[in-house]
Amino acid sequence: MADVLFAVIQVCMVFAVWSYLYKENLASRIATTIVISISTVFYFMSNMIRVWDVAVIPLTKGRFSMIIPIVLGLLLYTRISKTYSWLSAYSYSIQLGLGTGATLTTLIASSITGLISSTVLKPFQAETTLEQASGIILLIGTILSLTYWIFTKEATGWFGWAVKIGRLFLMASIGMLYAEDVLWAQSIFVGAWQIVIRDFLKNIVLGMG
Amino acid sequence: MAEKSIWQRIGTIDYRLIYLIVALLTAIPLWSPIGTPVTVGPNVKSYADQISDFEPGTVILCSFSGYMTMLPDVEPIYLATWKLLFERDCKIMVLNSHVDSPAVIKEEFEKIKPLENYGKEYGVDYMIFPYQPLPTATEIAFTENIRSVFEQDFYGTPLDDLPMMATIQSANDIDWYFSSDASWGNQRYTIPFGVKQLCWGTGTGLLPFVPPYYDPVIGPCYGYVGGASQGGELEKYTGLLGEGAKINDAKNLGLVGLFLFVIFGNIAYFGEKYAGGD
Amino acid sequence: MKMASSTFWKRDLPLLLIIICAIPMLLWRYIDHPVIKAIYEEVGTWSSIISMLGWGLAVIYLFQGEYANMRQKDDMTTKISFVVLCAFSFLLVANYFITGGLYNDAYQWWYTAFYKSQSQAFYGLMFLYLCSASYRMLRARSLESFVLMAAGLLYLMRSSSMFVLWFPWSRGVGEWIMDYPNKAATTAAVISMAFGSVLIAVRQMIGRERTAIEVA
Amino acid sequence: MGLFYTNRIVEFIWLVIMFVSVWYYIRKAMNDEPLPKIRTIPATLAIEEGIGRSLEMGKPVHFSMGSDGASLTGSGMSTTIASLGMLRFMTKNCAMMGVREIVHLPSQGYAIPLVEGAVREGYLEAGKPEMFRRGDMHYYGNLTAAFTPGVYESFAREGVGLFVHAGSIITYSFPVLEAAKIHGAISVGGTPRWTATYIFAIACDHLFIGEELLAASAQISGNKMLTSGLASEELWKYMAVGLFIIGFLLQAAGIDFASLIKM
Repeated sequence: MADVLFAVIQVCMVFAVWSYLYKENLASRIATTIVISISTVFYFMSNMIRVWDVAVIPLTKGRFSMIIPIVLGLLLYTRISKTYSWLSAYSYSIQLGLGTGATLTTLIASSITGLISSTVLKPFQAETTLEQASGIILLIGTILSLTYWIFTKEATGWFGWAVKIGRLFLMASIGMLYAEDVLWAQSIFVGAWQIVIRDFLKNIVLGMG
Repeated sequence: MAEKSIWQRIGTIDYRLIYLIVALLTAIPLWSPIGTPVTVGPNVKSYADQISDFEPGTVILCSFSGYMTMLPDVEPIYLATWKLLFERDCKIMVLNSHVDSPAVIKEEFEKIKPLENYGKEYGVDYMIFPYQPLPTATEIAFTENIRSVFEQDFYGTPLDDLPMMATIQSANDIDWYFSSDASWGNQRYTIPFGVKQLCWGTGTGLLPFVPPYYDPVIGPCYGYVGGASQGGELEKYTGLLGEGAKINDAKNLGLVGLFLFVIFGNIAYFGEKYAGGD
Repeated sequence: MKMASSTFWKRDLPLLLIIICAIPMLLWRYIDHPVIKAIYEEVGTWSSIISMLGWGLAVIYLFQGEYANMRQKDDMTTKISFVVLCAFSFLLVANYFITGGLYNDAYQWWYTAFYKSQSQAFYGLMFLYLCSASYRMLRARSLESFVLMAAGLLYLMRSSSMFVLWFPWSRGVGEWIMDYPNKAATTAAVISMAFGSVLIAVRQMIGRERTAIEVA
Repeated sequence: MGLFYTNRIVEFIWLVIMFVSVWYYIRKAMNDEPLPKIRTIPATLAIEEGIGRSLEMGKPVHFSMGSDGASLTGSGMSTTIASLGMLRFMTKNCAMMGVREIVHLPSQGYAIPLVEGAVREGYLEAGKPEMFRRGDMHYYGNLTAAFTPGVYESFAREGVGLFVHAGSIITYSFPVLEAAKIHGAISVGGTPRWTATYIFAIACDHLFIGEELLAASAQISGNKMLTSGLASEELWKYMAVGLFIIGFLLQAAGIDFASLIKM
């Protein structure tokens, strides 16, 4: 019985959302509201339970340093008050400070020097002429693509051509990103159809499961 | 009002018709599969081969970001990878990186049955961390000392009570890191600790970020599999068949529909440009 | 005098705190000292705890916004929507106390039945939107749009076993686009983005990035 | 055991150059010395035009930094700060022209006060703090599947003249941009998140490609201190191009460039 109810709820939710393609309606609105409440409350509770485990319980057991993040977290709620909202700036400062320092630790090695070195090496690692030529295209393409993000020089003359060719590389990548997302969205679409066809029609209605 | 030319009509098909045709093309094979053969790509082979070459005792940290919405896209990859990993003699730690992930992983392990099918015991061969968001600073603390962030596992057992954790203290003790993100997500492990990376379940547009970091010989990313179609390829290559191969047909026919409409759009554009409004 | 003191507490001290927190975090990369590591181990989790605690604000904003919306508009749909919001939120909280956890089967039954199907159905729609947008936008109007379209379609062909069966060359071409032109553009994008990130981080560390503090 | 890691020297030199160059250009800006001129980024002009158009049409302007576009750590942090700058600029312009602005909040609860603060500051700069209405800040929970229909519904209910969608945006936002188009709005947007750039290329009237968003935010602020940062960033880009070329030549000459750069 629970399986039947489960499949029915699922299929109702799917069609409530898809009815949206026709126009916005009460069913689609309710489906959305249910998900808003589920996602917010579930995430909130999950986080609060975790705060209890990693901060409050250790605090009660004598790890007094945990009072600092708890107070800083609570200070965020001063935003609700007009008079004391400036206190939340301390929470943000500490968050930003920790984030800034931590971000800088690996960014240069991974995303700057690491990428420059792997791009430069590519033509030299090639085993065939095609791979070697492709490696050189990669190197030139990277330099030309980078010119697109140079803002202090007007894109005219030779630099204009460099930017134009660089843009073609960017467009090829954007095209690929688009295709990748089509594939991803299609998988999810198939998943939704599975709920209707496999889980509901075949398993429940026709009893083929 | 001037009547529309043939080109204009081809170029302005009602979007609802497009929705209907593509939706039907996707749904038909789900009812009755066609059975298109799957060909396996080089990156999928490289990914599976790397896992097959794992030495006994290899320590793996799996950053598991599976959540319910994206499961149709990546679950075939996850399931095939779990099976591959459980066939080896590895120590697996699972780091949940999405609020849904603990529920998903519980369900996946119930399907796989590590103890019954592979003789792998919780706490001895694999373990799961609880879900906690890990901002960069927290993640670095985790790499320096796992216990500074997690004192207990997902079930509330202290880490020190899990036999497999006796020798695992920090990222220095981790050999391989599995993650969906090759660019930002891997830095804290690959750069300071030289942990090798494999990318799995790289959906939602993360796949194009892999090539700058991917090299099957020098890394840091040694292999990747992303998207449902590659899930099917992984299943075929490893012989661990599942849902990935089944939904292949639906994906194929849906794409045929999309291609047809793009061709129509271009015929309309060039027809109007060169043949005018006739 | 009072004004100056107020500026110190409201603007200068927060800026100073950013610098004080950021420096040891960064030094961890360059200095091999147990004190720096100990700082990370202690302070690292703070970041996570602060952001987790902040999620309560989301709940406040959600209910406040929906309530204001209901008061503002006098239509039945908004009222029903508000009632559903309250009812489901209550149900989820009550369910936790009844079933004793968030990840047990009883709790997850509710969560999965509603949330999984809705979200998959919704994201699935994106495929249909992408199909209609492809039809409308993927037209070879210029060299750039041709390149975008060709790269996209070739990559789709490479990823579909049916197309690979019909056009076996598409696999190699698709892989090549992914491994070279895409890699070139992605590498450049990542490098320039990294520069942007470093710039903001450096500005914060020398106390010259005020955007977030001014608005906080 | 030494105090310093000796295999991170090149990386450390980069970092020092970055700090020094930022400091150098900040000093120049403080002394009112001329800075390199930044080319106009076309999409920034479209924002002002769009606000004017919304005024003529009597429709509100909508802003969103994405459903989870307010990260305060990692690579998303710089984007969050750039988006806040853009929001502040937009709010100021809307307030001066008397156009209503609706903001669709990101899911991160802890970041909501920052977004609200940017809006308040914008109204304050325009001298119209009373225009701030919390009812015009909409929150949709922690899921894009809820965010997108929420924004969609808001477009249908309130109307939309201009939609600015800029921040650390993920590809799920595509339907939102489609909706703006359906409701007759001008859409301007972009993200430094490379994977999501295509949605703007396909669905936006004016777009910021990649890091252009960060530059645009500095440019529209009109703040010399912010544009000085861009000048130092340009220097790093030239350095990177130089390293690509030098690295290639060294490697061709048989010198191991990879080892040199990882020193």
